[in-house]
Amino acid sequence: MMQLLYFAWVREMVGTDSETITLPADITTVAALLDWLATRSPGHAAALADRSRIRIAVDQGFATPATPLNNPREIAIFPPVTGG
Amino acid sequence: MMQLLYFAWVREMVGTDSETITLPADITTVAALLDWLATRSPGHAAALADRSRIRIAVDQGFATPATPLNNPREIAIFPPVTGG
Amino acid sequence: MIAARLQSEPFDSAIVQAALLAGRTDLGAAVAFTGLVRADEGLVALTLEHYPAMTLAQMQAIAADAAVRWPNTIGTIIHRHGRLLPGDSIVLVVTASPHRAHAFAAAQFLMDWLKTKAPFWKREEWADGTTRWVEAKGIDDAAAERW
Amino acid sequence: MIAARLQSEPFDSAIVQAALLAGRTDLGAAVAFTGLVRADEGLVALTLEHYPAMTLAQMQAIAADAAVRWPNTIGTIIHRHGRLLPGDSIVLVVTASPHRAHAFAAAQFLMDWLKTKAPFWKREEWADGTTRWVEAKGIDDAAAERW
Repeated sequence: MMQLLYFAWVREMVGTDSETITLPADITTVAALLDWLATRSPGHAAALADRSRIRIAVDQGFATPATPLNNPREIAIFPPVTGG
Repeated sequence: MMQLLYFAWVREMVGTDSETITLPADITTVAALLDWLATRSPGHAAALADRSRIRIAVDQGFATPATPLNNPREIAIFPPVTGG
Repeated sequence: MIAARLQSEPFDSAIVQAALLAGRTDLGAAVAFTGLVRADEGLVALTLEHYPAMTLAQMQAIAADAAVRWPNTIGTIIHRHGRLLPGDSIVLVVTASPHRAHAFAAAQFLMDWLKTKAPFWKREEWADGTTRWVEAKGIDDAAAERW
Repeated sequence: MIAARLQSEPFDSAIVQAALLAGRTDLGAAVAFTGLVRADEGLVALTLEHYPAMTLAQMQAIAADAAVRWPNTIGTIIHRHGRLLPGDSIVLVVTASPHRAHAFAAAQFLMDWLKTKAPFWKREEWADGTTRWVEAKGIDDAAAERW
């Protein structure tokens, strides 16, 4: 069981700010997770369509598509940040 | 008739903050003025001994040794500035 | 030490700077950067969304990184979240150092990294009722790359 | 417009910044630099001598130069003269601009030029009764050369 969090327009397009999932055993990288998530709903697919506009944090640290997933508790998916 | 102004340690070494002089006709550059001033007293000589540590303003604009003197009203002689 | 705070309330930069300098006698330079909501024509409000569990930790990591790069420099960074109006302050970075070059450099570094590494997202509300998520700027990435 | 002031009285940077930003809606970034008398061990006071007829005019020339280089940037510079104590503020440079890079650059430019072009001289008084004129620093000339 792990928590997925969505922020900003990713949250709006997916339609929820969080969901609890069980990560399939064959999903071992961030890139594979995104591919799998995109199949969950049209909203997920739309939000994740342009991967260049997607940023990821695994257990609250920035990750890349190649980052391996070792029993993460929390993965956040969001647009490039615009603070400051 | 023109006014000479001295600031900071130049003022202290010359021993006055200003003097009124008549510029000799053959003093036509800042460099010549400094050479001539250095003969006026031991204090002047000491203050002007190291020209690399002297800065000049002619009529309130920064000047160099080569700056020509065309009837200046006010020449200031001082160390490199240390404001800010 | 560079402290980080995350809050919805406004801040008073003068009070923050006075607190930073209090009791210190070795500081010759203080830089206070304030980021403000620009009142672009038709902008009604700006809402800053953030990632509660990560944002403050990320701000503290950026602050700790700056403190290693400029060991003589102290500072305070404050970032607001929530709904802000044109003219409101968004972010404050105050740095102080024995010499001005370090105070300026640390403040610029902190701002460049807050722009590109702190998990905040800005949503604009416009007078015509539309909303728009602010796009990240390549110029901010370029600014952060220089450090 | 970048205004320049020369005064012996203290200044309040928050009031100066608020006055600068008042009525403006296009500013996203404000930088306030404060230069302070460092309380170096044994320093009793610092006296800033200046050249009354030239100093303010020179500050205004530097301000006008900055306003040409950064046309969207507004600012206020204040330099004190007279006898100051450790911890006292000496100089304030406040700049504000639509974007932060310009506000930071203009503030650094103004400080670099005030350090090397404004006719001020600092005399230190030490606890042992001696006084010393501060020497100009090559690093300040180098900083001013970069613009």
